[in-house]
Amino acid sequence: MKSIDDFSRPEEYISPMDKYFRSAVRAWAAKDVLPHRRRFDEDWKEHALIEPAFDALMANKGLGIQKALFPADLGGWGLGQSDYAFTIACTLAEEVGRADTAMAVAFMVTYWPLTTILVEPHVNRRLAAQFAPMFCNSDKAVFAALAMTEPQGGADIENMELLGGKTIKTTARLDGDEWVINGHKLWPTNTAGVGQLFGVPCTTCVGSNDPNDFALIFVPADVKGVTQGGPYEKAGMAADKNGDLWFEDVRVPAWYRAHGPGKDAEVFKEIIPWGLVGSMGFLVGAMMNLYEVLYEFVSTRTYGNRPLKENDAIAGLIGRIAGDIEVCRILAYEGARIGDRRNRPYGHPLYSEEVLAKLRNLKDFVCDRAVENFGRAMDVLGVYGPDRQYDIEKHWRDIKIIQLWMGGKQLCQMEAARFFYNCKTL
Amino acid sequence: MKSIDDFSRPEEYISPMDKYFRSAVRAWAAKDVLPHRRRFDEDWKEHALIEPAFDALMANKGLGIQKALFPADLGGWGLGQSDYAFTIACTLAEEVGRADTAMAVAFMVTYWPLTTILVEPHVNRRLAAQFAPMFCNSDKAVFAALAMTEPQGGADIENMELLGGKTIKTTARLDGDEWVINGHKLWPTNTAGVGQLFGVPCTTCVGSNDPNDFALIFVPADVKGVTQGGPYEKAGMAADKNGDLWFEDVRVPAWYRAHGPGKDAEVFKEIIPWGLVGSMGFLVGAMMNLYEVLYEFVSTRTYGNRPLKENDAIAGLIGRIAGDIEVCRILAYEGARIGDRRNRPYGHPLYSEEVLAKLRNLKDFVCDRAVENFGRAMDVLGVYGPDRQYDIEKHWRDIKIIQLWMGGKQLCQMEAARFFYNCKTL
Amino acid sequence: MHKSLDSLFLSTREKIDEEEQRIINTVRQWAEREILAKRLAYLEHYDREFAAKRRMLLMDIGLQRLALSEENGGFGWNSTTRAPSLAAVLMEIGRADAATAYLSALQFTNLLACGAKYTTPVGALISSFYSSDQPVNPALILPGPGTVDEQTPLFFGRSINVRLIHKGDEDILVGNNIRTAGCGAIADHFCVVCADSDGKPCITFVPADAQGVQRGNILKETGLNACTNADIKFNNVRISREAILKGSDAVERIYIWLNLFLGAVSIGAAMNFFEIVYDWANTRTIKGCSIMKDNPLCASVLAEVAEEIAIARFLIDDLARLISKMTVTNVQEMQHVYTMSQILGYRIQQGALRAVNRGMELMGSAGYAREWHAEKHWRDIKTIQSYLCGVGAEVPVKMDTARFFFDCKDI
Amino acid sequence: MHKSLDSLFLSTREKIDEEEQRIINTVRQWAEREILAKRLAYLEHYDREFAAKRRMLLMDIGLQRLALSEENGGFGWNSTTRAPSLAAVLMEIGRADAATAYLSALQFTNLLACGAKYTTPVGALISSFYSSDQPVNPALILPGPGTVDEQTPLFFGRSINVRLIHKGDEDILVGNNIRTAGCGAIADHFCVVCADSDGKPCITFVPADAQGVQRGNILKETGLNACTNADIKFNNVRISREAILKGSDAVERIYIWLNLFLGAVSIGAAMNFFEIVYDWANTRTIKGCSIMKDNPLCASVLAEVAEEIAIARFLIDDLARLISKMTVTNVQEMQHVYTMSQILGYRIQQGALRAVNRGMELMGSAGYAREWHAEKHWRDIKTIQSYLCGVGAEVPVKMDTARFFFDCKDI
Repeated sequence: MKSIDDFSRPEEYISPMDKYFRSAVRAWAAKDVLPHRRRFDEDWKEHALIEPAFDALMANKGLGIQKALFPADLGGWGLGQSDYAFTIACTLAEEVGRADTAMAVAFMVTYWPLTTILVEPHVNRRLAAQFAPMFCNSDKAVFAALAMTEPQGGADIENMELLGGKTIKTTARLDGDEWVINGHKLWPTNTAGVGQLFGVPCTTCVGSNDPNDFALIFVPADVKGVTQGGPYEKAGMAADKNGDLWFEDVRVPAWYRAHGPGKDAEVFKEIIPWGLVGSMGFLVGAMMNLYEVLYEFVSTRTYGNRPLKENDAIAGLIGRIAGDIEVCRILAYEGARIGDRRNRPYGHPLYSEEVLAKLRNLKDFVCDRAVENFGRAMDVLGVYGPDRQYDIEKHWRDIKIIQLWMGGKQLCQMEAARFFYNCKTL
Repeated sequence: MKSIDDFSRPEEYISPMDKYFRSAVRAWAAKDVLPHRRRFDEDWKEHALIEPAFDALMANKGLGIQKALFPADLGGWGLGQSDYAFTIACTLAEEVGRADTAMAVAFMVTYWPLTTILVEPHVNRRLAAQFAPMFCNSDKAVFAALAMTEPQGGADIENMELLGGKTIKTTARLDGDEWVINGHKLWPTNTAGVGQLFGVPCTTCVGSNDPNDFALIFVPADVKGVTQGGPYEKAGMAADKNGDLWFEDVRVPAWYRAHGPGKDAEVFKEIIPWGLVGSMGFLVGAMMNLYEVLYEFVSTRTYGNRPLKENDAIAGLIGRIAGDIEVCRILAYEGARIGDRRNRPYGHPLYSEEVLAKLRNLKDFVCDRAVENFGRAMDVLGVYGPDRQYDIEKHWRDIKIIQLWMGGKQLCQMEAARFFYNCKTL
Repeated sequence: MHKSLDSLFLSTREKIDEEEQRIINTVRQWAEREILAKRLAYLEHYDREFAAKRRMLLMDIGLQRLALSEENGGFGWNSTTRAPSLAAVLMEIGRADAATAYLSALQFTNLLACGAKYTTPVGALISSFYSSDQPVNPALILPGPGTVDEQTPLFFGRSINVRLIHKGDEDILVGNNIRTAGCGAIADHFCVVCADSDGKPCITFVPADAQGVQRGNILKETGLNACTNADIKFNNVRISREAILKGSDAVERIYIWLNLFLGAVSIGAAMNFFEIVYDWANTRTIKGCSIMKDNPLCASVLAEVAEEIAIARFLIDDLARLISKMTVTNVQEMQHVYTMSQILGYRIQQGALRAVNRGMELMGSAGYAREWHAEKHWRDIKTIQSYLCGVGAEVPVKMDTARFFFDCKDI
Repeated sequence: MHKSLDSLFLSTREKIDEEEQRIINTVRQWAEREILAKRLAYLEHYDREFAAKRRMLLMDIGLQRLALSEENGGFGWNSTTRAPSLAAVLMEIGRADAATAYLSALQFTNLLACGAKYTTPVGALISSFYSSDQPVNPALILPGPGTVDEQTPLFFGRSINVRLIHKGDEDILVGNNIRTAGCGAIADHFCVVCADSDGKPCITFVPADAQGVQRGNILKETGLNACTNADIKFNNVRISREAILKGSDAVERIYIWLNLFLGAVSIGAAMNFFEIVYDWANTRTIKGCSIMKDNPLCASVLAEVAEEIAIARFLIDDLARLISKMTVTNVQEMQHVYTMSQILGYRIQQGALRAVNRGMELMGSAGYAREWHAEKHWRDIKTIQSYLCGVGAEVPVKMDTARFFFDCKDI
């Protein structure tokens, strides 16, 4: 083993662009994140340290990565048209996640609502052209958000397979050539003041589970009637701001709806695979950083006056941690490939039960390994485990959040079980 | 999910021949194994039921698969020259393992010593030609064995990285143009009377860890001085016969040595990846069969008067089992691909620390999942769990053996740790 | 192994008096002299060979009468306060042979759970079973999996597949393809959890030679091979009144005692496994030189074996303590002890199995060679665990637990 | 939550007398009235707000004098027989706030482990610390990781990084960048495991204002935020004879009591987490309709939360029982209790953490929002677990275990 890059990946899947993205992001992390990371937690409200790091990653004066999904002729990089879109997303998630999973989620959630209108085969040119300048021409990081969770049902809204959107309380009413939106959303990443564009899942008929009544509508943050609350304080993930979001008689043009009846429900299901592959990438990235820290610690600190790693029992334990990272990385890229296979002969549509269930399963699995391994790594550090200076406790707090989001562990388990056992009533 | 074939594999790696091998072996299993499998345990000594099943799989009157590795011009199928040799091995291991992991090991161990002389880039044409008739022209299953383990040190002999063969007590002395071999081996698969050809790791200088003193010599079973003891009784794996093997002044031609000083040690390290990938294939195959049995049970038996699989908690539990099978299958084929990548730009030699450590890690991981999941599946069956008629308890006994062989769990952990943490003294 | 297990595994149990200790010691001597010292001789067909040893234990030492009341000619270990001592006895037998211990555990369960007041008709009936001068084989039929398209009465979600039907003046027992928790083929009588005409769980005792009791073919099972099993059909078996035990907590009691007793049996087996692995680790070398136990990785696995057993022993002492304090009348308390017994029983089985599973890892082929006897303990404990769980792995116990702690109504 | 925790989690502890129970109840009232009822008000800077509440507990209720001998003006809970009651008190405090409980646990450890005979000079010294009419903050320095290229004396493999050097007539304490198990920045005195001139482990007590004690910068740590930590330098600190405790089992005693007391603190925190998740599961719906607790999958997770806590409570009762029976003089027995305390302590921490980890899964974002207080328990317990383990995760405990059970010599 020479470096974190020696953890296995399915080499045959990797995009030729991979190494350029990877080295650019890694250089950014070394310069703009790692020197400040230990002070991020206290910066959760102000983002005084965090915001410049985002700018350097996302905006034109930095790497400019926020325009990646937009078509080239609209000023983007055209990744939405790439056969490797998922695989590259996984790489980016991994590299940014290695530095800070909260930055990774904030950055990638910006893509999240946009995948529904920018990724083949669902490109909505008119909306793409409308929003391209906002992301492609900015010297500041620009954030988008997908406003899913509502107060009453937690992550039930993600359980589209079973509930078909019938618990959604946020309404969209067509008034002439405008949608009028009313509702209250909780917890979206990139709210609490930072969000500039929202993808809003809503219903045109409260209580209906007819997919035609589900609407996904884009709402710029500066439209009248949109209110963002202050950021919540959390156990970790300071770079990811979450808050309440209210829509009061918010009006947007009718064509701000992603695709229309039926199709919106389909593309909404398709965002889930992106979120799951991204989550796995974040976790693998964090674990790669764990490996770096742990390697140093077990090589320089001792038990029985010998390096920790030279004690066979500790070696067995940390070997299992590294081995799990290897396993999780293989699985994350295999998951990404399942996404990228959607257009190939042996692929399945992103909204298919097959893809959703398999990715839920993989994400659940990788989450469990990450939670377990960060916990154990803290224990290896012992009395130094809780110390911010060793960087592991931060990841430990952060990655637990990844396990809990997107409907959490139980929803993953249910979707996987439904698929594998053809359950009818779960 | 439609069938066991819907568990994911890295589709891009799969040989075009895969589906033919798979369907042929699956048909064989349905006809020649599954109807008799529940009586195999009591057949451990006689092999009255088991032997015909082997013949149907391996010999010319059946599928003839025992000649697969030999070059086509010597009457074989030339798989030793295939770019997909590991991947196909994994498929075969999976399909035979689904029926009976003991048959799978007995059948594949026949290839095991032969890989050292039949697989590119290490083909020994003279030995290949010598042994080809034995395997390619037979109407009976013909078994080979690799005689590693010795009484004193257990699986220490497999720990080549650390010990370099210095614990080997079986000696080879060159006398004119013949090797004279003396020693006592324990436990090789395909002994206890069934083995017809043995690959024998031995030393030309007792106590040396110089790779030049390590010799791998082929010994036909009918040579004078070779004695096979009776079969051991085991917790499971009745189709895999193991026994003592004695060599008393056994003489074979000098060219029966695989390759010569230095090279023998190298090719001996190369057998380990085959064993590890095969082991993973066996486990995945057994778990696929577990899934079939479990699917039927949870669909037809009830808790709370509803099918087990419709109880959310049980669904979560069996969903995790199926999800683990999915994970393990991906890993097994990724492991196979690591083997097949040896000849490609981003591949590593089979004897490299990288390949050995990564495959040890994956095998260890898959073993743990298999042991865990078979245990849990038995518990799902509850009072029917220990019943041979439900087929899971047999696999449960069998697959534990896979965890214990080839140096067992601890050796896997040590090799992985050495690699990932660059340990010096483990 | 040159140390005594007692000096290694501390017990927190109290209240074992001298007489009790004497019996425990006697059983230990039997185990060591009759079984452990001669184990290799039993390798083939140990089930048959052990029958004579079991007779010695039950008849000569008198263990069949241990849990009988003194009025019935027994030793009088028939009260909840005997829980710790009875568990200790079973641990000693389990150390020698889990199948022999399993049979005794079933005897004790029948007596303690159903015959606590031996002056009741049921108590008298059960007592009469065990007053025989021949070894008696009990079998137990617990709730378990149901079958799709067939609604059965339930015991907390588990299907009760045997029905007790009240017809005119008669009670008759009906059930098809009924799976016993071992011993179906050799049982002299059955303790059957069944449902009465109202669908309420109750318990019935049925002699194996009663008219209408039919046994199916002998089953091949993973372990406890001496407890040969077969499915049972109850073809309108007439049941006398005194063979029926009703009451809201009758089945709970069965599980409470079963968790204690089978926990003791599995721990006993695991203890002997500990001795085996102790000897192994003291004589084998790894890496060409060092003794296995002095390699830190192997030592950590050994530690886990010891730790799992030590914890299981603490937990069984806790369970015995809870039971020994249990009053008979308080239904609320009964639910509490029932839930805890399920939690503890589950953990104890898991711990015992895990100890063996991990220890086997160190033994390589000796772990699965029959010769070393390690694999027998592994199969026996797994079989006990499976019988005890009934169906659905840990889920039924989890549902019991959630129901108690969170007042769930619909699970 | 409308039920009492005591009615759900059975205790097997014995020998808590009325006076002890009265104090336990007083602490419980303090916890409920002063902390739990007002928790939302403390959300910001709870560490500062809690200081006043802690003063009330230590001074008004008098807990700082609880483990002081009666001769020293204390309540006299200074003997091994008080182990169960002391643990019960810490559980109550831990339920309110783990950091407050942690500080008390350190006080109790100092007194019970090192001052059992309070007539000794060391006992008198420690007693004098806690006779203050101000809350006293103790800190503890345990063996832990060493540094490559530096050979240190060892306590069973763990490096002792502080040296007690005998020079002429003086004993001086030397150590650099010493990590305390919490409270380094706020400690009034340190209990230091150090090595004497022969390299033998011993214990020293050092007032924080002693000459040569230097504190480093304040550390940011995961949890126990009120126990502000900093590294310490002992720059040739003069130590008086009566501040040194030697003897082969001195350090073992520290661990024995620490395992008990910190186990109690973590269980207390987990108990409050149980209450939080209980309320959550009773009010949230899933799948658009059913109450969370009535979904079997959620119920099984809830069951696991309850089960882990229940088991941890059994185990801590077992540990308290072992300690309360411990005699002072028997070295062999001390090794035994030491090993068991490590095994049990490790399991208890694991169980408490697992309960919280799993319960959080059901709470979604409420699991990690500070507002719900669930995540605070998670961070606090993890921090306690890390402090207690010292270095190398479970390996040092596993080595202790293997050494005891298998007589390993070289690990």
